[in-house]
Amino acid sequence: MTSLDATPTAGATPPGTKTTTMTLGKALNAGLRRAMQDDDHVVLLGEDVGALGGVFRITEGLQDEFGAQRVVDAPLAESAIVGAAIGLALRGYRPVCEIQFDGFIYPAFDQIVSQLAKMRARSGGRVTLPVVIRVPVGGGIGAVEHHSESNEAYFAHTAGLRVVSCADPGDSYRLIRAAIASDDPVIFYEPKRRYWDKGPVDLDAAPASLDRARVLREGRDVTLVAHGPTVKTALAAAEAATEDGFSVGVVDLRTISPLDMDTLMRCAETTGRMVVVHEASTFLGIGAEIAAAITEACFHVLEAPVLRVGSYNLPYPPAKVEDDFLPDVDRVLDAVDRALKF
Amino acid sequence: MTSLDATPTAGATPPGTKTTTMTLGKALNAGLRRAMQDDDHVVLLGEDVGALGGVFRITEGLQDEFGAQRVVDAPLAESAIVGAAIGLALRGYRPVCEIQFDGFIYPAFDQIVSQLAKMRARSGGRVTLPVVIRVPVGGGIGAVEHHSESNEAYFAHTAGLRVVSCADPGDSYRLIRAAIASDDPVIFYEPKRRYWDKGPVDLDAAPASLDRARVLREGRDVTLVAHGPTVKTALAAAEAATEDGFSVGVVDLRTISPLDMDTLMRCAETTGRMVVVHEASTFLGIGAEIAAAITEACFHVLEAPVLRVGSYNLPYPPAKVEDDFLPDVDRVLDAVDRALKF
Amino acid sequence: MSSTHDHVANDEPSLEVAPRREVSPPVQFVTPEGEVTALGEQHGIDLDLARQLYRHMSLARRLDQEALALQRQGELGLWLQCWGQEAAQVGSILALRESDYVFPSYREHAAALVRGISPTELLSQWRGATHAGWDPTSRNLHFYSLVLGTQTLHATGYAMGAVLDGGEHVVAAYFGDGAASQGDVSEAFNWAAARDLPVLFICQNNQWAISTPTSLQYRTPVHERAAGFGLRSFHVDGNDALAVHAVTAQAADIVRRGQGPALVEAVTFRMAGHSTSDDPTKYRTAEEFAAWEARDPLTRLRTLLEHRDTEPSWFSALSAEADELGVEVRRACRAIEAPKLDDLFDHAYAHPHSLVDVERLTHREFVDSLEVAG
Amino acid sequence: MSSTHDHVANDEPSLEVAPRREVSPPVQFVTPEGEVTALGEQHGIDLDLARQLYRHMSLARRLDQEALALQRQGELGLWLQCWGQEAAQVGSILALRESDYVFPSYREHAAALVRGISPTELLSQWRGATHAGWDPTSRNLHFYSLVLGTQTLHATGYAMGAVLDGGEHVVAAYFGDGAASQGDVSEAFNWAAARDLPVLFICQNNQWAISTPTSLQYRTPVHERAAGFGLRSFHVDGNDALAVHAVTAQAADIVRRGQGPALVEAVTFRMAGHSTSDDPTKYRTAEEFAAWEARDPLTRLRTLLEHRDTEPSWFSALSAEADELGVEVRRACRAIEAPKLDDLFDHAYAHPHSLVDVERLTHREFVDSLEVAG
Ligand SMILES: Cc1ncc(C[n+]2csc(CCOP(=O)(O)OP(=O)(O)O)c2C)c(N)n1
Ligand SMILES: Cc1ncc(C[n+]2csc(CCOP(=O)(O)OP(=O)(O)O)c2C)c(N)n1
Ligand SMILES: [Mg+2]
Ligand SMILES: [Mg+2]
Repeated sequence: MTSLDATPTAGATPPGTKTTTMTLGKALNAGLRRAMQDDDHVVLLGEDVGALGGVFRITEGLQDEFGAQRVVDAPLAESAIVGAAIGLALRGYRPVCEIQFDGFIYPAFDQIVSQLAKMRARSGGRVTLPVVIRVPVGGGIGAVEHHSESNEAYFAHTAGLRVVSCADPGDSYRLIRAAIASDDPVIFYEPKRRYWDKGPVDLDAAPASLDRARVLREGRDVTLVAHGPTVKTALAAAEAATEDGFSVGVVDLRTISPLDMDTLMRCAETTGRMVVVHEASTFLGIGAEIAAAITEACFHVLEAPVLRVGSYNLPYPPAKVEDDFLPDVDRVLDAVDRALKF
Repeated sequence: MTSLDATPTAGATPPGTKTTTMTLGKALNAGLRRAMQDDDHVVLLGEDVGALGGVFRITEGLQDEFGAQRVVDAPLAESAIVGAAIGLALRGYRPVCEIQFDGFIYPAFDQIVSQLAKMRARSGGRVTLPVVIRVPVGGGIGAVEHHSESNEAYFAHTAGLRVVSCADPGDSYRLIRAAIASDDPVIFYEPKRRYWDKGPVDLDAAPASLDRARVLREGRDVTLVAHGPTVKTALAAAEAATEDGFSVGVVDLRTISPLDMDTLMRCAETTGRMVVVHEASTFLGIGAEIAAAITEACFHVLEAPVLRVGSYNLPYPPAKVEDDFLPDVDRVLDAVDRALKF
Repeated sequence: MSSTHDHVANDEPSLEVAPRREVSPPVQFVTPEGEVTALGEQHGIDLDLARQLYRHMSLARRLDQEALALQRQGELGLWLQCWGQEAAQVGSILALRESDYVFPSYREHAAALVRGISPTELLSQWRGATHAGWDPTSRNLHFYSLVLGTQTLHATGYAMGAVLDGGEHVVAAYFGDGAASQGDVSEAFNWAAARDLPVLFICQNNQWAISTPTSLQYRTPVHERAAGFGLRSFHVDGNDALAVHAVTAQAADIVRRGQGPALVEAVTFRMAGHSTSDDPTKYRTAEEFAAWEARDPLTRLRTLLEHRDTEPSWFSALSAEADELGVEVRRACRAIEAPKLDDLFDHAYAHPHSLVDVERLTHREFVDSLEVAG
Repeated sequence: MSSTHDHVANDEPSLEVAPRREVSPPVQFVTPEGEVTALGEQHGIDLDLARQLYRHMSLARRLDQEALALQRQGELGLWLQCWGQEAAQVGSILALRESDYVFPSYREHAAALVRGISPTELLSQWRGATHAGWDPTSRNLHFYSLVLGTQTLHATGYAMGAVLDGGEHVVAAYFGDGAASQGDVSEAFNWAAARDLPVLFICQNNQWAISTPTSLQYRTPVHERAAGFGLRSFHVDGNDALAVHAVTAQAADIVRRGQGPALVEAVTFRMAGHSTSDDPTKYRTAEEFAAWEARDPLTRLRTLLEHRDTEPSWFSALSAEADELGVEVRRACRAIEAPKLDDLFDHAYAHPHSLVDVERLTHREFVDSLEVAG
């Protein structure tokens, strides 16, 4: 058992020689290409990942480069995609599946939860399943039903999986490569409304750690904890809070299972106040676990309960009202206020 | 929108005229029979629910009484069972599905989460799906893999469902009837290792409330919160704690979604210390939500963090070690001690 | 394992189950050129029916074009065109009784129009105002199912209920060539066949599932697969409205008489991209498009009707009707209002739910606080 | 809808795809009475092979009986007997190469024995000591899959990998008549057929899925369904070891030569209850049992061998070998030790996982605290 962390610090991507600016989507594409070049046992499979390059074009050009045997347009069946990936992994491959949208992962739930997550433990550690399941996740793009869900809590509650959520281009490039390098199965969430966000990407950067959060901003008064699409929201809220004279820190979780409790505890101890922000509904969302665990670990230093900002306990609403449904800067600031008032 | 609660108090089953002693399994059987007699739109479907009466005999005798059209031996396909139940409900029936074991509900996950849970909201409240999914749940019977899981957190995190967990014969009889009477879809958990436990059942009792917890035991020092199979464990632990001079209360959640926050808050305020006990792994188990929500609601009265006793973040182990894996009286007492020491 | 037989012996008699005879060609009554086939003549051509079909198809195409334009103008978030599939949809749904409950997938706009779904009801989902635009019981048409294949199992259960109720029934489920790969669809075939349920499966095989051609989706056509499960199986030229109607009528008749489920595979083509977000030039050729354009379902029926003495005035009246529909579609679309999140708290559960009640309140208070602040 | 055709017209020509001809009878080489059939004669009877099959089948039956006894004594938590299915299992797996990777379901004890799985490896799962008793790569036999049908997709993916690696392959997947109803199995059929993958599906149709008879499970036999997906399809008397062997060999040969996937449906019977927890008298008759007892796969082969001059001494030597196995099974079973929960913390993840690390520690500390206390 070796740690996957090849980087000395878990902070923001250090600038390298090959740093270029690209969108998050392109960074993922570059990360996939790089992984496929480095290891010819990496194969991609999913609906429309070939000639089309996926509905978000994340696999664009890869079938041209690596052929239809390594970039496989699957029949339209998610259970089959994950089940076949398990078989490929048993044969020594490192499959990377694409689930077209968050809401279409459920037909594969049995293969993920009963098979992918548990097969290693079942085998007494003899069988290794290096499978990555990429999932464009979350709302905010005005989509129809089933195209805007945040379901990371289901998989985080499932022992045997790792759950990763990327937030910006540079880190996405490092995280996708780490996920593919991992010998554990990884559910890899891509924040679909951030696909077109641009940022620096160091193509020489080593794969990221799969168990370290990033402190994107130190704070003294309140710590905001976010992942994936809400990292940007949290940063904006922290910025806004500065104008009101508060020092608000931001942590990007990056990995939801496991949680980087060391970093979270350190922040909770510094600020005594913490607000978790995610798009999933708060009830049993990852914020519940963070609140419970941080409260247990830091009971005596907390000045306020760990608060949660998520969506409501309703199925994802029609696009016209999603802005009211999703956590936004105002709702985060409201929680910051409440935390400060305790 | 009317409340389902036909009972004035949500406490323990009040003694009635027709109180008899029976096992939890038989009480469920009686509840199903009663519901089928009262409403001929109640139909049962599942694997082996007919002549065999289900692998736990919960539906024993019902096919004889109501015929093979109302007690349907389904083809071996869980997605189809739930999908067909949705169709039956659309046609005006009140289907009650049996999933043979907890670990076999996942093939139906998509139908449950994308369809059953969301169809009412999708329709703008026009469509009603009174579907019950009965699930024998949890470990402790020395079973093989997939036969001992506790997966209530997945469904509790899913808006649109109600999640119910029964603990003793009398209450199970009342809860299953309430679940069938509910116009909302209900995931109904039956604690399989308690199927053979005996207790009083009042066959005249009204259906239970689907949003009230039961305070089984008042306490002054610590409140134990449990549901389903761990209610008995919690009661035993409370009893043992008495010997050490502590007054420990026990709450049976009964409904996991929604949680009866009023009762939980009242108990937290009384004792200032709370321990949640469930068989699911603690990480993102229902205890996380209770801890987070109670801490937020009762921050200033808590003398200790809400502690959680569950199983570990591992797939359910082979039967020979399940006793070490599941929360037992010793682990609950250990948590009570820790809570008291804060 | 020296004692085992050399099992690669090539002189050995085949022990295989005799493979099925060649694939049967789709039923066709009218050629792409508008000529009536021998089978069509044998069956007889009902010109009243042909006009009825043509009218619905024309109106559907107009609606489809208007919706596309509205999406391009930003009035709709998304649109999935039914262009090219009008015959498959109109022909099949008109062959059912209005009392037959139908589960569509998400592209059945032409079928929906036949069932009387209004432009407002149809477009509100694609404008992002609702997830389901109409009351399914009012027209015996369920709302769209977006998770592929799930509705086939709903149809199976609905048919179980219909059998319990007694009487004669057809419960229909539409799905595509891609959706057919989902396990749910096979489970539905199997259950319906095992219990002789009155389900009519209607597969519009439009050759593509987004960018995935049927050649990558399966080895045998869907009607072959269905036959393997024991369904009564039909294969029809999906761009020939009269043939689709006749075939569906015959299949529905079998189903209605309790002889078990049936499947109609209608061979057609998705002329547009998958949706307004799609770019079909990435994966298919102009030649393929052109070949199917030559098989257009409207042109073929128009030619037939013109040859068989339908007056030009009939066509121009229809054209005017379509223009009216176009006006109404544009008006209706723009008039669709966004719902309030506040109201949605009432729709998720039938009975009060304490968490939802708390969140409704929290949301209201938060909105109010913003109004006070801002 | 007055203008529509009266579609119930009974004089109308059928537009249906011609239904498949009658179900083909299963291939049989040796009758239940031990006589060789014409097809058997044509194929030729290999007595060395017959003895090899008989030996494996006898040993498997002995193991099965011992395991049943051990369960009744409380030494095993559960046992699912393979009694009655020995020919289906031994005949099929012996027709594969040892290099062919095999995905069993959970009742393939006879097949596992052929692949050299030891009694310890086989029983430890049912004693509750492990979830998977053996290293799958050492014998190219995956461990058991308990979630029905899931392994058929693993086989499909494994076959994709085999194709990528190049060379000739057969990847086999066993499953039952009940499991065949799961969507996963249909998805596996479809994918394997669509991409010509070298998968050999082996369905042991033992007539029952716990208490559910095949008559409630499906309308057409599984080999018909598979043919509908485009698989090469075989139907064999599953209690006739020689026929199963020949049919599997021929199917495997097709698969190995890259002609796409195939399916063998072996018709057999689950003589015991579903498991040691089951009571089959609740749902099936003594007559049914008796009818299948008369078709016992061992008796039939023994009669054949006796008729064809196999010495009594050969049978008594085998009997002694079975007795030895019985002794070993009992010894091995009792010697299987329970694992420590402590060790299981190392098996769930390949890389360190901070939560698991913390919980490992918590668990140790808790156990230590109990020891100190008690
Ligand atoms: C379970 C599921 N997986 C993926 C999708 C995304 N998706 C929407 S439509 C589509 C293609 C469907 O093709 P087909 O069934 O042939 O219908 P068509 O679009 O051609 O009408 C896909 C992959 C989905 N809606 N549901
Ligand atoms: C997905 C799933 N659902 C239910 C079960 C419970 N179960 C175990 S075996 C069985 C019957 C299987 O029948 P069949 O496939 O015919 O195999 P057989 O037992 O006859 O060998 C059932 C329902 C399961 N293991 N997996
Ligand atoms: Mg299509
Ligand atoms: Mg069987």
